[in-house]
Amino acid sequence: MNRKMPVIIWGATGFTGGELLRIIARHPYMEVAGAVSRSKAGTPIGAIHPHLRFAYQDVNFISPEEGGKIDAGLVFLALPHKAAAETAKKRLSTGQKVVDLSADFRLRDHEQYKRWYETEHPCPELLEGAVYGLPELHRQEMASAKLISGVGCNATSAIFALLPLAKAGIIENARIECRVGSSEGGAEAKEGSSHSLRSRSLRVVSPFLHRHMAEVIQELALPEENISMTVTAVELVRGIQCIAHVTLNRTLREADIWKLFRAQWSNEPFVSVSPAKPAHFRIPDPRFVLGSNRVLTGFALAEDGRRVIAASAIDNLLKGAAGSAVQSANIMCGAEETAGLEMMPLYPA
Amino acid sequence: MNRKMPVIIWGATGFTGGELLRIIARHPYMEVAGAVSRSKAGTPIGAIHPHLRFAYQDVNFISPEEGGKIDAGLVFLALPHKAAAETAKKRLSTGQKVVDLSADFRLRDHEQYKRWYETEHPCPELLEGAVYGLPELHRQEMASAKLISGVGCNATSAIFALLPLAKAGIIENARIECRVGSSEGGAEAKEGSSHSLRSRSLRVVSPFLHRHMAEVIQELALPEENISMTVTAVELVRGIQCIAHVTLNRTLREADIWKLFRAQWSNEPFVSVSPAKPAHFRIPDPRFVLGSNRVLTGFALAEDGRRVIAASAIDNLLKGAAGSAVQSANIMCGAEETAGLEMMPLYPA
Amino acid sequence: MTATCTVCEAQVDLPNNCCEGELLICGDCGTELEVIALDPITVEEAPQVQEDWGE
Repeated sequence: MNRKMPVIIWGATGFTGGELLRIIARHPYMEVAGAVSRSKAGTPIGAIHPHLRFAYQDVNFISPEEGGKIDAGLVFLALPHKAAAETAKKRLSTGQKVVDLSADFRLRDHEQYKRWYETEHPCPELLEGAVYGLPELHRQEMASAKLISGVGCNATSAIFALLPLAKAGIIENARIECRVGSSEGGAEAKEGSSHSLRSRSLRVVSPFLHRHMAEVIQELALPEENISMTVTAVELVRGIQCIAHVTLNRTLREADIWKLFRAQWSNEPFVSVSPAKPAHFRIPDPRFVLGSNRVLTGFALAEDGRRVIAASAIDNLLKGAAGSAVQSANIMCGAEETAGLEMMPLYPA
Repeated sequence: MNRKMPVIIWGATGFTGGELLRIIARHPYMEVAGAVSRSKAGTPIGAIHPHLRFAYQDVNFISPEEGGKIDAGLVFLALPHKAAAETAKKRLSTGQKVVDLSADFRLRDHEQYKRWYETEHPCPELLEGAVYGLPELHRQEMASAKLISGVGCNATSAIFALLPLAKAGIIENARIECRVGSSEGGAEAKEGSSHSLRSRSLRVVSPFLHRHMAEVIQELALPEENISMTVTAVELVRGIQCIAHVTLNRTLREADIWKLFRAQWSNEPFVSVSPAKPAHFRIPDPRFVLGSNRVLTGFALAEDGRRVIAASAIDNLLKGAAGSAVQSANIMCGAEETAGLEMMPLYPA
Repeated sequence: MTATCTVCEAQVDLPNNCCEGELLICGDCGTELEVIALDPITVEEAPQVQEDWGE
């Protein structure tokens, strides 16, 4: 791969679109051949993403029509649900590979899509060939895929917290708690997202159900009645801390769980298991992965050997969205998985 | 440069030490051969810098005695004032090149050092050969230097705000204001730095005088009586916004000042001049350079053609400390100046 | 020579001239271990002064 591969980003004005522009500006094998935005066509990228002005000097957003004409083997879709599926269908029909950051191709069962996203899936026939966008779970299928889905950021954090225990079939039930930053809400101004109303809040946005649960149920094969997902908006812009209050279906020793975590994560390029000591670092804090594609995961076992806190920390715009998307695209295009994704966490910040 | 050059960091437990470890972990030509800390020798680096644990697995801090024995051509000193000078003297005597992040070699005149830092300079004979650590001002001398000083973070922001106007000799006076983050205070717990007391504060820590002024006076050749430096601690961890309220000694048009800014900065790899429009981006905000070695600078001219706001925004731990140190080291070792320093700004964050 | 970490049962390498009372850090779980005996090799979790980062 000497010349860089041209890629196009559809929906490049949002936070995940901006994050894709940011990553690809420093990617060794990819370069942005077009940043599509219906509403902002003709506007300089730096006017919407001021931190990127220097890296996209004299580059404007382009219209979907212009975007459709550019010869690029890979497209990233950072579009709202439903619009993404329709665009994906067109792009695939022209032979382009697609990484879609929306929810449209995450759920294999279009009935579940209808239930959680309250709308008919526009092209259920594409679901069969789509691969769920988490490389740590599906890197083999990704290598030959044409369509890779996005990942829900809350779902991603829950999967990284629970996977070793779920795979061992030892979860009786789990009360999953995600503490999240404001950037999850996206760039558009919404009523509750004004700084005065959002800052310093501890806003429980979903007591039991969150649509990202559907991905946790699907990917971890956990029965829905055994889990719940509570999401609390906290004083963060980026970052998710997932704390799952798990009850095991048997009694285990701490070392048994360490073995499960080690076996699952020791060879993963982006995942680290938090140390047991010092104790205040045991349950992962997203501060320590801010700005990186890294995942911290860890656990604590109660004296009774049955109650566990299984936890994870990610940057929701990176590992929870654009980072996993580029990681998946690397695999799909035969590049090494970590290409362009080795930024170091920024701390303190 | 195929094999990476071993470097040693003295004082590696503080925020700037951690930032050096963080940058060099991804530097194409340098690698850390030793992280020296008298107090934490034998402790894993990840126990002090949790965000770096994955990058320095099984690596501990070493004692000054061990550090002194390692064969490395370059050392970074992130030590308190005075201790830095003594260590620099020893290191230089063994033939090592030194980039010292402390204030000990910033001021050419040891009388000024005594005035602002209230202590005798331990080795004034070294001041002659030291180069002030801002590449944008001294890259030629750096190429052949053996000892390069650090830069005061507030001084750096003021220099980037004022340089074009100072060089043109058109500053009558300047009331320099720096709005700063908490990480300037360093890692040690101090009374005023506990979160409850520091968060949400607008704490004017120095109404008129700040010791970083000495560098501004020296590097911009501005008479002391014509400037003042007010530092306000604001709700930031990283970041400095410098706003200099300048009165010109003549009347100018906006275009005249654009020419000065363009001439000064257009070929600098890390500096961008903020656009005039949209207006809310005209005066630089450190949010747009967070986590990068970049500088944003800009200005606004009042109707009267004499009053100017000249401004800049930097990340105090990067361009204001460790970033400029690595940039200077790149030049001193004959590598390209931007090596290992092209991280993209993290926004929103 | 290796010892088994008492917390996570990872194998911890002992430095060759290791002596009783020596402190080791388990690379996997970060626990500080104290060498109690060399024959057979036994280690225990070393009492660690817990910095107070609590609220």
